[in-house]
Amino acid sequence: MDYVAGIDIGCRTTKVVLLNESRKVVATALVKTRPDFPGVAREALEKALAKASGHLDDVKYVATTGLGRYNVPFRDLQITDITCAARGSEFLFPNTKCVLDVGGQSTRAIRLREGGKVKEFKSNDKCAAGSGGFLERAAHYLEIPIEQLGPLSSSAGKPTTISSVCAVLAETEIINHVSDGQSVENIIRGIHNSLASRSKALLSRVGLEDEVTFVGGVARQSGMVEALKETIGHAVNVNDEPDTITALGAALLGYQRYKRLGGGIAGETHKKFS
Amino acid sequence: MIYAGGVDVGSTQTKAIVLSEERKIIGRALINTGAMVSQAAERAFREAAADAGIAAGSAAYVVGTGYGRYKVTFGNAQITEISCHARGANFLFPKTRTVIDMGGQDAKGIRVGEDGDVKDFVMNDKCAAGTGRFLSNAAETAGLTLDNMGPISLQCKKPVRLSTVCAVFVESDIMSYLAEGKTVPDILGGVHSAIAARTVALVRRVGIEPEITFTGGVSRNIGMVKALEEKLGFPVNVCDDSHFIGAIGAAIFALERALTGGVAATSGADKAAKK
Amino acid sequence: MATTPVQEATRLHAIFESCREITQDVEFSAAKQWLAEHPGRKAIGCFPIYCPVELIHACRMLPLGIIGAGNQIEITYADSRFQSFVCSIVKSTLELGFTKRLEFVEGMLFHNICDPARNLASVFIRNFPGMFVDYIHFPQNFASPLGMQYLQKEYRRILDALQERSGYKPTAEDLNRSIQLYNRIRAALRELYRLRSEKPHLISAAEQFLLTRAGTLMSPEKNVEMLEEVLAALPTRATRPKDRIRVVLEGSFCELPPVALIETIEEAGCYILDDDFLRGWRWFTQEVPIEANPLHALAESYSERAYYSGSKHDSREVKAAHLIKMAQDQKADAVVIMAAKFCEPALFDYALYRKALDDAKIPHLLLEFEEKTWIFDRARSEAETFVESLLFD
Amino acid sequence: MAQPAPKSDYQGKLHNLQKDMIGRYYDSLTAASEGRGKKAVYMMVSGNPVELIQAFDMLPVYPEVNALQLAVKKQSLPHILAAEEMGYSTDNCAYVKADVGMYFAGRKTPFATIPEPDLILCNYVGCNVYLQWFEHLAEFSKKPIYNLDVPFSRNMVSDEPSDDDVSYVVKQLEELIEICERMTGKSLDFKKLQRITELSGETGHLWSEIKKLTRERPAPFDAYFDSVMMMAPLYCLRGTEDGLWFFQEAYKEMKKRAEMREGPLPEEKFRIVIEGPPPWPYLRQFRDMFSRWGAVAIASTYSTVGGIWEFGFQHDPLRPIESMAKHMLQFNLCNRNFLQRYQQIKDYIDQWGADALVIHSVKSCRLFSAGQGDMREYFTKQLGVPTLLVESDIEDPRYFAEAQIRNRVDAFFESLEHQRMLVKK
Ligand SMILES: Nc1ncnc2c1ncn2[C@@H]1O[C@H](COP(=O)(O)OP(=O)(O)O)[C@@H](O)[C@H]1O
Ligand SMILES: Nc1ncnc2c1ncn2[C@@H]1O[C@H](COP(=O)(O)OP(=O)(O)O)[C@@H](O)[C@H]1O
Ligand code: SF4
Ligand code: SF4
Ligand code: SF4
Repeated sequence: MDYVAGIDIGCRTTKVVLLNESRKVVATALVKTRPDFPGVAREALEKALAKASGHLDDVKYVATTGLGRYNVPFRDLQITDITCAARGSEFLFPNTKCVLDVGGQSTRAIRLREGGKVKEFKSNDKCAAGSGGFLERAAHYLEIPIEQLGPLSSSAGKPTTISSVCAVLAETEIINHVSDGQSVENIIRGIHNSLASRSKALLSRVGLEDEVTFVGGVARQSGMVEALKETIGHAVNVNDEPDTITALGAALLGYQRYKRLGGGIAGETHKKFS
Repeated sequence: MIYAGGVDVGSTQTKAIVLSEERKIIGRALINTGAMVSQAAERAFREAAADAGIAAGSAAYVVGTGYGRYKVTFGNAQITEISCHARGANFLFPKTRTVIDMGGQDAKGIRVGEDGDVKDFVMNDKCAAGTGRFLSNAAETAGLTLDNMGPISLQCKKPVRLSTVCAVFVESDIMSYLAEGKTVPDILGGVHSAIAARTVALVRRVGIEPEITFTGGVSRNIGMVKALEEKLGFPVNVCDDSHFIGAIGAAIFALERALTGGVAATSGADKAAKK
Repeated sequence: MATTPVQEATRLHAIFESCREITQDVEFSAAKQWLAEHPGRKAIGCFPIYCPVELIHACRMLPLGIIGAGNQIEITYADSRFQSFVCSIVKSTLELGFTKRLEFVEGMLFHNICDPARNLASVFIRNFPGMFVDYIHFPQNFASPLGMQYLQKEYRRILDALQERSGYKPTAEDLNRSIQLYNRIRAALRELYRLRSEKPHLISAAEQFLLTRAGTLMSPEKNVEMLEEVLAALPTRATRPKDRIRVVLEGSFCELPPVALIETIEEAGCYILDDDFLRGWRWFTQEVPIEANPLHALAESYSERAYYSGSKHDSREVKAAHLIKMAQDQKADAVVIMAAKFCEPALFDYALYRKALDDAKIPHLLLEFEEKTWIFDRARSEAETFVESLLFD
Repeated sequence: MAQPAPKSDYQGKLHNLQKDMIGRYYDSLTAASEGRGKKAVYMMVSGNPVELIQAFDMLPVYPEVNALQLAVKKQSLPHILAAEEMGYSTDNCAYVKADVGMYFAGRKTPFATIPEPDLILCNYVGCNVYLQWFEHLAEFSKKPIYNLDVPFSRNMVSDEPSDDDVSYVVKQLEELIEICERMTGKSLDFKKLQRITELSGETGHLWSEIKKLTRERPAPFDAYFDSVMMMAPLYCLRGTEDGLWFFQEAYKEMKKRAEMREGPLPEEKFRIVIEGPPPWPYLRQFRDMFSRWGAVAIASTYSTVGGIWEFGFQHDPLRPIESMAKHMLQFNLCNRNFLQRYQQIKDYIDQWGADALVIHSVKSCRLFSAGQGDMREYFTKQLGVPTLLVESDIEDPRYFAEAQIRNRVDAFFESLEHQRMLVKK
């Protein structure tokens, strides 16, 4: 069996999507990113291969994306995560007009042209206030596991307002709310609302249009998805593994390249693994 | 015997001090502020009283300061941390003319008069870049603790240049440097020197005049002490009690108030007391 | 002259590298050396965008482009005077002053390009009392001849002030000689741009930027020689064309992007066919005519023969018209707007450009930069994404 | 120690009068927008030839005043966001963004419908953003624009403009007269212009007398927060009988308060000079921060953006055009350089008797703010005047961090109080 792999090395997690000869997703994998990018990319790839009962030799083409896209020696192609997120979203939700990608350390809004191509994009600048890292810290502070953020937020009654513009200073605000007796649910929803309104502002700057596909790890949080829907007043596309969509996009673009090249480079790729 | 207390409720840590009538520090406490600000203030003060061997209730006057000063419900007055740091620095180092305070979430520069009065001050704004929080996040990412990050940074040979001063994004910056094979001391050296440069630039606004006293939690970090001294070109005063300076200042205000009774030593405390 | 291609390549490389050195030298050694070789002569710093260098030169002084300090110095004093929301060039220029790096210049000329630059002139006067500081009011009324007439008088005022500082009173011939010299420099630069837009593999935008920038830091006599040498050597330079998209770049008329950032954009897959880097130093689209009244020639050229600039408010034409024309002339695939962070003139322009480019169906990318940055990950991935969006199908 | 904020708004007769008059002014805007009014001339507040516009019976429209009204009424943010969606940067002046957003939202506001311009008159006094702003409006509305170029006050020795400067502006005003004549089909009635200039002169004189009243202790009104109320009539109604009447009433009332030793606060503890425009979206909160400490502004630079009269300038009916030119060149805050502004503040501190300087630094307006760190340096270090600098914005509510600003204000007055105690001891 021949595979094409898309590897997304994000600052928080590294994601792999494996496609087979007929462009079907056969496995995905997710591992925590370590400073050793080549190692982590390989580990994630092997993890996905294990699920597909495949072998490294079967991987004919590797496309990388994300922060560490240049740091993988066995790659055949590197593409930016914006291009990949767009392509992956369009593949899953063909009517996507806008993509919102909220990852560990950044938020990006992308406006698509036809064919899943990027028309315009904006990302938040050097400030963590609108990113998943903020949520991780909040979870840590409130002493709840990150997986619980979504469900708790979904069950909030009266969301609290978070006004601080800084992810770090917002913590103080959160603490104050806790000591004022606000419920954890309401606070988390408050955070989600504040993230959602920042996201909306970013989306508006590229031109907010239906349909919006929400990708990245933060899209795993149901409360965040609801908050986003409420704020932008549109339906929002999400799937079960929103954080792998960018890797999927990389795999798709890699597949396209691989087909164009007629599969003739397989041998070389193979050598790169050793 | 008259006792007075000062409680500095910081965003990160709460510090409490008990002073005796003859202006001796007889009790200290340091705890994490956490979510329950009032409780933290009370607990810190109780611990300090216990450390002093007195009953918490026997303090004649207590002043609250720090961002959570309004939560020191058992206190007699509140004074901003700026006044308290100036006064505390003047108490420990009477020749202090400039105070550099680096706490968990902000940095300040204060120009101090001969009597420990505030002549001028500046603080950073709306962003936790370049604060204690930045440093503790950096320490965590590099796999270190607050206690050893300072000493390790001193082994730096060729400091890296950070691309960000965001307290959250610094993590990925450090990760990238580690991935590039930079050494931990060089990275930490870069972290400290970036923060020192920022802080010095901030404090320059009030004018830097020796002696300079470094206060706040970050003053416990020897790496930052050295980095500041290098950027300033002056030595800075630090001692074991530097972290407590805000609380000490508050306690001195409290003691003055307690000793002078009706006559105001500091009107801030005075008026509040009448409320 | 029989030079082999290899020798020529080495020579070009050496020129570019020496330019890089001059550009990054915050001690201004090249200018200081000139002053040492010309005892009694003085240097005048020119803050962007446009400065009438001919006037300075005719007074036998050296005009110098004092355009911030790039990413070469750490800003530790200037931050206390200008807030966080002010662009880097204002701060790093002031920092140069505070760190005593401008003590060797006789004075500085500023003018009305934007509000921070306006206030910077006053801050210079207060903080550096020994320095000659003047502020040129470039008129903003071009609908009537009054503006140009006023500028001529303003040039007279500046010239009087300059000649007092230099001790040399230039004649009309002196002024015309200076105009001729700078005409030659600008003609060489225009020719380089033309060549680059025709064969972008011959010289990169970054290389050309280095040439132009270094030229602002050396004597014009030396500069013209250097440019003409490069011009002669370029056509036979052995470089291969690459598969890149063709873009024109606008928005960086004042604060200078770091060279590495320009290189990053090129490496991401762009040929930059035309740009507005150092616009003020290349100000005229044609030669300044030689006339009996050189001040009139200069003033008229400012108003009638200048390139577009965000600091010159010529309400006779729609803002984006020049940009669309530039993109069309160059048969560009796209436009990159590279604006300095916090730069109001550039950022305001972008708001109008965006709509006009959309209407003209020209793909565009906005990149914000700060001259003080030295890590370009974000800009790189934005530029790459942009290139990918045009390449992948 | 800070007291709970006393009710400090001065709500006298004047207040109602102001509301009335400005209400009528806005009605005239709405009328013009519906095609049943005068021709609308967009202008900038600072250093403008409103007398000339009044002489042609045209209607002055001030985008700045509209933008600030939007902010006061907490309506600015949606417009700012809309403009940012168009491509304006978060770092652009938010006055412009609010105005552009409002323009594309049909120019409807809670206080008036703003007419389309018939003429965009960019009186360029020092602020480079003006040029951009009006250029954009001209492009959006496709209406004629005239850049009236006013040379910046750049002579560092004196603030007196050169003869060339004056004649350049006068000649442009003459061009403007031709434009207005063409637009209205009427030729300039010089007698009328003289009468209007006379009204302006008297209005300006009264305004300057009112401002001098704050030299009294206590100051009868707050020269920052209460001056704001009197500024709208000064801009929108200057050169009219109504406008003059308003200032006559205002002078009487303030004079009486001064004689009765009535101030805006129960006790005037600190006399401050405030530099920088106010945070319009949070004016109330901002004022309370100072009222709590008994701090009263006895002078402000912001109240001189529309003109500086308190140092002796007065429009001259015998030479209306020249005196307009003078006003535009020399007697408004925007066209003066930073060092002249330092001098102005210093004069306030010395002649009005202030204890401290408060700088409100706003992100939007770099004309005002870029370099205020140097101002702070000058006043604290060179002159030894206690100076507080706080940052927020004039228009964009996102930049107002109440807790932080309050902390700073508290610490500042705490230290002033403390120093007073030391002196008394
Ligand atoms: N299981 C989960 N439940 C909720 N949130 C999650 C989960 N996993 C990740 N996240 C959120 O997603 C973020 C990481 O997103 P991701 O797209 O993987 O980032 P990156 O690509 O930058 O590494 C985390 O910061 C966290 O907030
Ligand atoms: N032992 C230590 N070594 C180095 N740094 C420390 C140490 N203890 C505390 N800190 C630093 O001090 C900060 C807290 O400082 P503090 O002045 O108490 O802040 P705040 O008043 O805002 O709570 C922490 O964020 C941490 O970075
Ligand atoms: S505001 Fe907070 S989150 Fe944003 S850059 Fe500063 S420290 Fe980081
Ligand atoms: S970069 Fe822009 S804002 Fe800065 S000085 Fe130049 S024109 Fe002014
Ligand atoms: S920068 Fe200031 S003066 Fe200029 S338009 Fe904006 S608010 Fe007005």
